[in-house]
Amino acid sequence: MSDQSMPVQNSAAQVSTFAAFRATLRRDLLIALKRRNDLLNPLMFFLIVVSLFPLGVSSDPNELTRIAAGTVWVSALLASMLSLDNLFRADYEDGSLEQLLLSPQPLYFMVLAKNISHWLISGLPVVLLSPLLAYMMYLPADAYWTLVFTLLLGTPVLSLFGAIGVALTVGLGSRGLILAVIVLPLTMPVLIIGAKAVADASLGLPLGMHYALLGAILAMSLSLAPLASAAALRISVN
Amino acid sequence: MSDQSMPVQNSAAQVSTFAAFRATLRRDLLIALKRRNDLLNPLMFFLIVVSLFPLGVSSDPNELTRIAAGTVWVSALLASMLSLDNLFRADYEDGSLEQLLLSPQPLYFMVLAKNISHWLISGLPVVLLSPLLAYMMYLPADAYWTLVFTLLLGTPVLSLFGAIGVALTVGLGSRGLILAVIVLPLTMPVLIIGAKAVADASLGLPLGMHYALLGAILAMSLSLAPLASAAALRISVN
Amino acid sequence: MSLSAAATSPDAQSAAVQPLLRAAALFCERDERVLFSGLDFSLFAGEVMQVQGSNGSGKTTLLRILCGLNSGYEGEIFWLGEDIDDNREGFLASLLYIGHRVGVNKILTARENLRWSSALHTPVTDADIDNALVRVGLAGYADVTCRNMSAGQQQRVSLARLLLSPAKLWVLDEPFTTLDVHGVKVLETLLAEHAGQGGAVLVTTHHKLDVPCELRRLNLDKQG
Amino acid sequence: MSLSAAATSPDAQSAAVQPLLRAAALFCERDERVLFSGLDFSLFAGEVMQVQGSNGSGKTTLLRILCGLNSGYEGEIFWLGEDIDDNREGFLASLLYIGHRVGVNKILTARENLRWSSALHTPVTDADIDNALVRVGLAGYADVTCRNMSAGQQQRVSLARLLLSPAKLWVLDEPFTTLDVHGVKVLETLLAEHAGQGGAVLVTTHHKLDVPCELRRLNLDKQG
Amino acid sequence: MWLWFSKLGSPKWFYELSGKWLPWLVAFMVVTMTIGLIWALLFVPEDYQQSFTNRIFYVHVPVASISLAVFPLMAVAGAITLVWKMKLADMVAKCAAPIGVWFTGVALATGAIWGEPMWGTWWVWDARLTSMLLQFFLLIGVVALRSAIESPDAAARACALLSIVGAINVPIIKYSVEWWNTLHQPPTPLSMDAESANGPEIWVPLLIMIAAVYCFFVISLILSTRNEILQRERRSQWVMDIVAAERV
Ligand code: HEM
Ligand SMILES: Nc1ncnc2c1ncn2[C@@H]1O[C@H](COP(=O)(O)OP(=O)(O)OP(=O)(O)O)[C@@H](O)[C@H]1O
Ligand SMILES: Nc1ncnc2c1ncn2[C@@H]1O[C@H](COP(=O)(O)OP(=O)(O)OP(=O)(O)O)[C@@H](O)[C@H]1O
Ligand SMILES: [Mg+2]
Ligand SMILES: [Mg+2]
Repeated sequence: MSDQSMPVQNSAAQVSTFAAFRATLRRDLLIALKRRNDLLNPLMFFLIVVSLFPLGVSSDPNELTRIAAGTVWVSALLASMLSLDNLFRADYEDGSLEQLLLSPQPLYFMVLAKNISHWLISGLPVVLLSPLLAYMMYLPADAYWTLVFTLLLGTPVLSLFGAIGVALTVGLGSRGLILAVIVLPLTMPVLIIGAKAVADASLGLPLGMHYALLGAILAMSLSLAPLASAAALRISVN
Repeated sequence: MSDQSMPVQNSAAQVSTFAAFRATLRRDLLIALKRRNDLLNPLMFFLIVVSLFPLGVSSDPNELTRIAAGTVWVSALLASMLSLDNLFRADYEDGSLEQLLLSPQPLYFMVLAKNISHWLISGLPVVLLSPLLAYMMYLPADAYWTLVFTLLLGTPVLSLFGAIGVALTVGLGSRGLILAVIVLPLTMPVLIIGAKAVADASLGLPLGMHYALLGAILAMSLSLAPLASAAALRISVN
Repeated sequence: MSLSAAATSPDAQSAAVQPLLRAAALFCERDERVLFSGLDFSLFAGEVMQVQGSNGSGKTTLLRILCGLNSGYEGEIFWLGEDIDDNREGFLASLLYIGHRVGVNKILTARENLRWSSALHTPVTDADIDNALVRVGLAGYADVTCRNMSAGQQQRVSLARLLLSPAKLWVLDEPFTTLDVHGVKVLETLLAEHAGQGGAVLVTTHHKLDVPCELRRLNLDKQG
Repeated sequence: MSLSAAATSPDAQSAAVQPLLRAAALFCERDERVLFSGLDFSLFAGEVMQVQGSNGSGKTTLLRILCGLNSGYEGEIFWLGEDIDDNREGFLASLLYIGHRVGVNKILTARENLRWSSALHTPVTDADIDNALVRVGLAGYADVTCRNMSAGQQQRVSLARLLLSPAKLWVLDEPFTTLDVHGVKVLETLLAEHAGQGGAVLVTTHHKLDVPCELRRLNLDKQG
Repeated sequence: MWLWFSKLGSPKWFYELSGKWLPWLVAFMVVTMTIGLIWALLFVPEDYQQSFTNRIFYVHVPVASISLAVFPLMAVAGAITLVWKMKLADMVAKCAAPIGVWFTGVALATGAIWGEPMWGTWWVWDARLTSMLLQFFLLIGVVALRSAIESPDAAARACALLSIVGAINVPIIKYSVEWWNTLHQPPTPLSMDAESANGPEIWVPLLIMIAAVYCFFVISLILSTRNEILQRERRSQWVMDIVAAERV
């Protein structure tokens, strides 16, 4: 089953694999562009969730400084999670997913293309907005870059892992939540490392270890997660 | 358009309105029961999101005590929010919503039935579980009952307001997030009052005012929000 | 107005008989394309009216307008001589609509689906539901989850509603899709029976309707 | 086995000609109901085969099994004599499947949809797409969002894929639904053309197929 | 080798073999459980600080150590399901998941009960506790996924996949949580120190209890797998024979 998900050998097919990869990437970005909400919403959600904390917890700057790294990371995670539902669901419902599965191209690359476009739409904007929120949460200025870099390394992992969960549940009636139950535990390590790195940065501690870990997790999930998603999609469409 | 949403006059119709109300309530509960996940998932999501904070922010009991009220409330809000998607979407997609709109019964009661079942599935379990999480977050014991009561008053408001957002966006392609953007701001006041009440309770301050406010908001949204949802549904189905 | 001529009006109905449904000077445009304008027609008790037209001619739009699901139109619609906006509840109580999306929840069983959709109009007993399912060829499927049914079987579940409803006016949008030959027969018989009992049917379909009763045609292609 | 007899095997094909697609001893059960067992058939180049059967007889299931979308079966399927699991990529490169859910994204325009679905198989130019859309009767609709099309128009968008694909084997599940009379004609012509060019078609439909070429029938009702 | 493997995969073979083993396993469990409990409850010297509650140690540690074994077990079974499509492996995986939920739940509960006298609180966000909690969530996720997918075949493969992904992740979670918390909090009382400080009169009964609880786990897994086999194979001849024989 899963062996066609592996990269192909002959070069003729490879050229066309790239074309298919690009077409899929472009299509998904186009869909997002057309529903501008998709572009705006992860951002807005991120903003709103972060701002729930000053409202719900405390507006004391010292307090906020202490919880800043954690809340920004938690909110980024939740924002990624919420936008995951768009990843395969619509394609499943209108039958495009079957077309994708019946493409002679290796599914690995197709899933990767969808993952990348999902990250560009939901992850990247969050990363770019994070310094503003960090400022609003009184994060020490030293930690800004660390926040951005860890999010840059971490949010793709959230998309990649999330895709497995979506792929497993795409055929089911109930949405969203079963996903959260599966995906949140999987993404916990990234959250821990990321938030820890930011916290350490505010204290001026060395960060090499954190980056190395995040990088390793990213590399691993880039190569393995789309395979798992591809296998999961084949199961779900059954 | 919206005048049929008002309660009807003649008693014959009223009997049957109640029957339709009960049938709708029972149907929605049945659907949730059949997908057991719907019952379990808001709970699990609530649990997991709350436990993200010790992981992301800090595991220090003193720190956690300070943010306990806020995080439990924010998580309850997010858990309600995530399960909202189930409220009208499936009915829209399979055409049941049109059937609901074409029922001679006042739409107000039908929407109310759906709201109540949504709350029973997603809100009530969260309320019941909240003391456990409060314990895990080291909330002072004095505040437990306040937490439960404020959630009991507040979570129905989240369902009721949320329903408006879902009803407005049910015909749109993109899910989840636009909802969050519309609904979260609406529910902000509830969050602020609820979290404040719990925080005050831990300090031993009087709470009458908070309860009165929450009760007023609940009463208002019970009578008005379903009307707004009903009107929004008519627009969306168009 | 060209329409009332086009529809082969049966002479049996004198002008004195009141039509169940009457549309006057309906006009609708979508995406800057006029679908129909000045559309007049009447539907009398005992009639089956087939709305015809090529793809995109506006059949679905017309049916949804008549049911009040679509408000992007101009003109007037009367039910028993009354504007439908004036007595919406009365109109809805006499209406049964099945659209492209048939309103069958996939998680529920056939019985549970029918129990709910009937409760919105009239209460029915379980025996009624069983009988209706047998009529539409789903004997033994009452307690099967609809997700596990084939496309045609799901369609049949929705058609069982026709048997459970006391509504006078049936509005059916392509109810024959995915039905097999035998299913088509059953549905055609149902339509004729309903008309025979003084009901009226407004139906769209691209196949050649073969009902053993009065059949009128409304062709939207001549419009626009 | 009863099946190979039921399908009116054309004498033109001698045993020496290799079938494009061959199924051997297929067995499938769902929900404890055996849909078919010991199903054998061969599909040769130049043939259109209509899979028949009443609602729920297993047509959709069979087509999905043949395409590899459904793995809940026993038996073997060969493409050009090779087991399809052994050379899946080769098989998929020659396959075009359009199911109940046609694979048309509602947010994209017709052109954008076709551009993507073609890119999964072969690159096509915009002119190709325009021509295809004209053939299926959607001239001028290339840049209309599919959400704003009628049911039949959306179906036509998916059928335009037939014209853009070099695939030898077409597997179509009820492609005639919601098509108007003219659309049905166009599609029937397309099927015949494809068969004439050495392709093969496996199609389910409940309407009486009237293709100007070889037509074989596979009836699932006799099974089980 | 292959023959042996396919024989092992046959539900019928497993059913018969496990039927022979079961009485022995049950007998062994009863004996060890009785000895272990009596020894632990009556003869282990009272600890200076823990009083009577330290007896829960003899339930907590065996149960907790089994909970850690559940995920690897499910992952291996899942891999076999995916690669060799062996039905028996899936049945074992399916039955192991809810049992795993129970064991993890009991480990959490006994730990919490023990934590109260020891640490003065039922719960701390300690590394081991937290990773255990996350594993608990993941297990519930697997069970939920199984119940959500109707087709048994698809459910089998989906759960197999999730178990494998989860099994890769459980050590990562454990590692990251440990590394996260040791910088915040002093090392927790969860160590072997307490044990080595005490003599064999503490750990011999513990070993006996571990054996007994392992046995209990295996027995419940076998019983529920046998049940599952009968369910799934209910229309095969040998199951009908068994049912007929039991009716008589
Ligand atoms: C909810 C709370 C707790 C959880 C989830 C938990 C979980 C665990 C786990 C997973 C193990 C590993 C078993 C193995 O490696 O085989 C373990 C062992 C152990 N636990 Fe707990 N535990 C909890 C509370 C406690 C408390 C309060 C104490 C006593 C102070 C305690 C004392 C021990 C000891 C002494 C061991 C054996 C030492 C070892 O194998 O490393 N635990 N527990
Ligand atoms: N997802 C499913 N799970 C279990 N059983 C199913 C599922 N889908 C269909 N079935 C059953 O399999 C049988 C065949 O269904 P299938 O969709 O193949 O029929 P079909 O011949 O295509 O019918 P139709 O003409 O209505 O499209 C049906 O009896 C149905 O009850
Ligand atoms: N949601 C929409 N928004 C804008 N225009 C629409 C929308 N839906 C349909 N249209 C346009 O309205 C016209 C009529 O559509 P309608 O669905 O009523 O056609 P139809 O006669 O039912 O066709 P079919 O036989 O294909 O079902 C079409 O030309 C279509 O382009
Ligand atoms: Mg239509
Ligand atoms: Mg079918």
